[in-house]
Amino acid sequence: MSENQVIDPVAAQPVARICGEPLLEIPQDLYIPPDALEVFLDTFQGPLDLLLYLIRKHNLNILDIPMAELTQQYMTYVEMMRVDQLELAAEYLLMTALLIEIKSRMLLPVNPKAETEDERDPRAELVRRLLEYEQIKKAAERLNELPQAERDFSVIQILIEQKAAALLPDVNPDDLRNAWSAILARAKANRHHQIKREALSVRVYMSQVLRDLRGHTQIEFFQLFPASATVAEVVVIFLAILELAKELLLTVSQAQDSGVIFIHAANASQSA
Amino acid sequence: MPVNPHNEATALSPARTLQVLETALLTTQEPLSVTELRKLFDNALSTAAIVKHLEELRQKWRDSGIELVSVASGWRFQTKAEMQPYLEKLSPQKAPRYSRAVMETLAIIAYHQPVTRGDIEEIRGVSVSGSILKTLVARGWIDEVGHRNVPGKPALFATTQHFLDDLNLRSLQELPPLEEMKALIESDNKQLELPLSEPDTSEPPTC
Amino acid sequence: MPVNPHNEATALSPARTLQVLETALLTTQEPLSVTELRKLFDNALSTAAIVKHLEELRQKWRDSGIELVSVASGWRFQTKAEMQPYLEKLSPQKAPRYSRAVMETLAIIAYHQPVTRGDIEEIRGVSVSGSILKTLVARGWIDEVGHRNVPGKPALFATTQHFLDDLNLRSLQELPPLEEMKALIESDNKQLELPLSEPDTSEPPTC
Repeated sequence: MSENQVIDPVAAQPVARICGEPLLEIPQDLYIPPDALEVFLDTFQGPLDLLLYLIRKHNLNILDIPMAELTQQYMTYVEMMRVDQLELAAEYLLMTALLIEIKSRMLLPVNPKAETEDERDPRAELVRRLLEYEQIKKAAERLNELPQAERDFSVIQILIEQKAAALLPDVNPDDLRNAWSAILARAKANRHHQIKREALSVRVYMSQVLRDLRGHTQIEFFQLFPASATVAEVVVIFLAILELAKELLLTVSQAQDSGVIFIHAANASQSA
Repeated sequence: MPVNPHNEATALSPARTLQVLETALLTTQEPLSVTELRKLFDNALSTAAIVKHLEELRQKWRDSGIELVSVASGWRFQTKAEMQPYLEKLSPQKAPRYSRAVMETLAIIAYHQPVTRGDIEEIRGVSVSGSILKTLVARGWIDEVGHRNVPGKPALFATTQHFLDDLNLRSLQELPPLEEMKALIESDNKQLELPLSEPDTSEPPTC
Repeated sequence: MPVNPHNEATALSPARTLQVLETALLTTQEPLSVTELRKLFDNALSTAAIVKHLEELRQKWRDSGIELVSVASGWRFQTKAEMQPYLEKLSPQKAPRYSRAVMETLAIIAYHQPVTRGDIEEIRGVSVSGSILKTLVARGWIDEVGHRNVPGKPALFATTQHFLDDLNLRSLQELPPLEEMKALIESDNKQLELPLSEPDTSEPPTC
């Protein structure tokens, strides 16, 4: 059996699931076939994760890895990764180097004067790191299973009447009236200030009509009148349309007598 | 008859329905419209049924410090005013206040919309800094509703639904009447005008 | 017995006390500590009395869609997990689900804090992108608590109180304990004998 066969993803049964992701092939060694590279990079967090997977799932003996061949293969895809995953490529490369170093040191007789564990068995440090990583990986999974605000539950926060959330300034309708009165008082004291004489209701509906028009180049005249509108409202909406037309904020058109009347946003075509 | 598995929501007991509605309303500060609330049950409940449940909820909460109210864009829970003295003990710092410039700008937009920045400047008699409008836009109280078709195509500003919600108003008609304004819709008043005259009622204008 | 006029709060009926507590807890997003809750009553109620009332409140809400819980920074109301499917119908945007990279980084910070970015990279065996840390800082789950006194003075990261709150934990001690891992190599070397025993044996493995 070829070591680096690429199994057809459609026909293949996943051999394992990693974080729910099906893994379609068993890597016999650390070589990752080019086609599967992206899947691999997504599936594994890095060389430690991959190595851990190989050891745990396939009882791979880190000492049995054919180092020379592996290095050759690694170099091939490191070349490919270099374009946008240079850092990650470097980390896999580093891992390869480390494995080679371990292997070469294992071949040497143990130094009887070695004092630290690391000197006696070059695998010790790598094993320590793998276990530490595995422990964190498990912890991360369990952490992710804890109920999480927003994802699994929501915090209750209802509105405090009279006080805007997050200490935003508070305004009540009377403040508005006072502000308006202040403007008027000042305008009167200063000079004959030009203040347009408009009925509020017409102004209100002018905004409403503009909002209705927003996003449309044109709208049918009757659509501007809600079915629930009272007679007075209909009159005011009509006045609002006339006023908007006068201010050139919209245009009114009718293709034929008694035909459909269209209202066009005046600036629909030019405005950004 | 088998229950349609895709319409499981119809199988909810009234108690469970109430529970879901209550929870949804307690988690959102923004008011929820009946249309939105219907989504909770995959639209399996009619508008009338939702409203009936909302009334029931309102009753349920009547004797608490919280009330269910209906505002312009829907329903929401809020604290009763009588709770305010207690709640203020929790956060002693007072909410900041908007500057007079911001308040006047807001008043002009509210009562005179839609207006351009030029209009506001004309009325206030001073220039309006961009930050004032930004403050109000950021608060979600005003937005651009179009552009006036004059050279420069200045943006037209109007108040939003959110503004009404925050001020607990159902519509702009509920703004404090500038005296005669009140008569606008229901009366056959002739050409109405904004109170250019000083409010001739009791209170003097405050500055 | 005369009521102390300066301690008006003591005159509150138990029902009213409960009402005030409930309102305060429903209105604040941040959990409220018992110390803060006592302020509602001008400290006229003892810690024990507040806790007793909180238990009563918890009971009151037991059968609803929300629950009163005690987390790191105090007490708060939150929705029960069973309500989540309904609530998700209202807001189509899903809550963030974090990648393995983010969760592993978080786990390292949670279990080994305070740690530098270098420490995290050492354990994960890959470089940690700035965006991962930014994601966690933005969520308010981690923050910088200082700098290690080595060249470059790298920032030290730790988890926040908010992290515990968001995970419904009262303290870091409530985090799931770190597990011991099975040995990685069939050792012919005594020193390397990491726990080779199967996890189902009664003896706890030691390192």
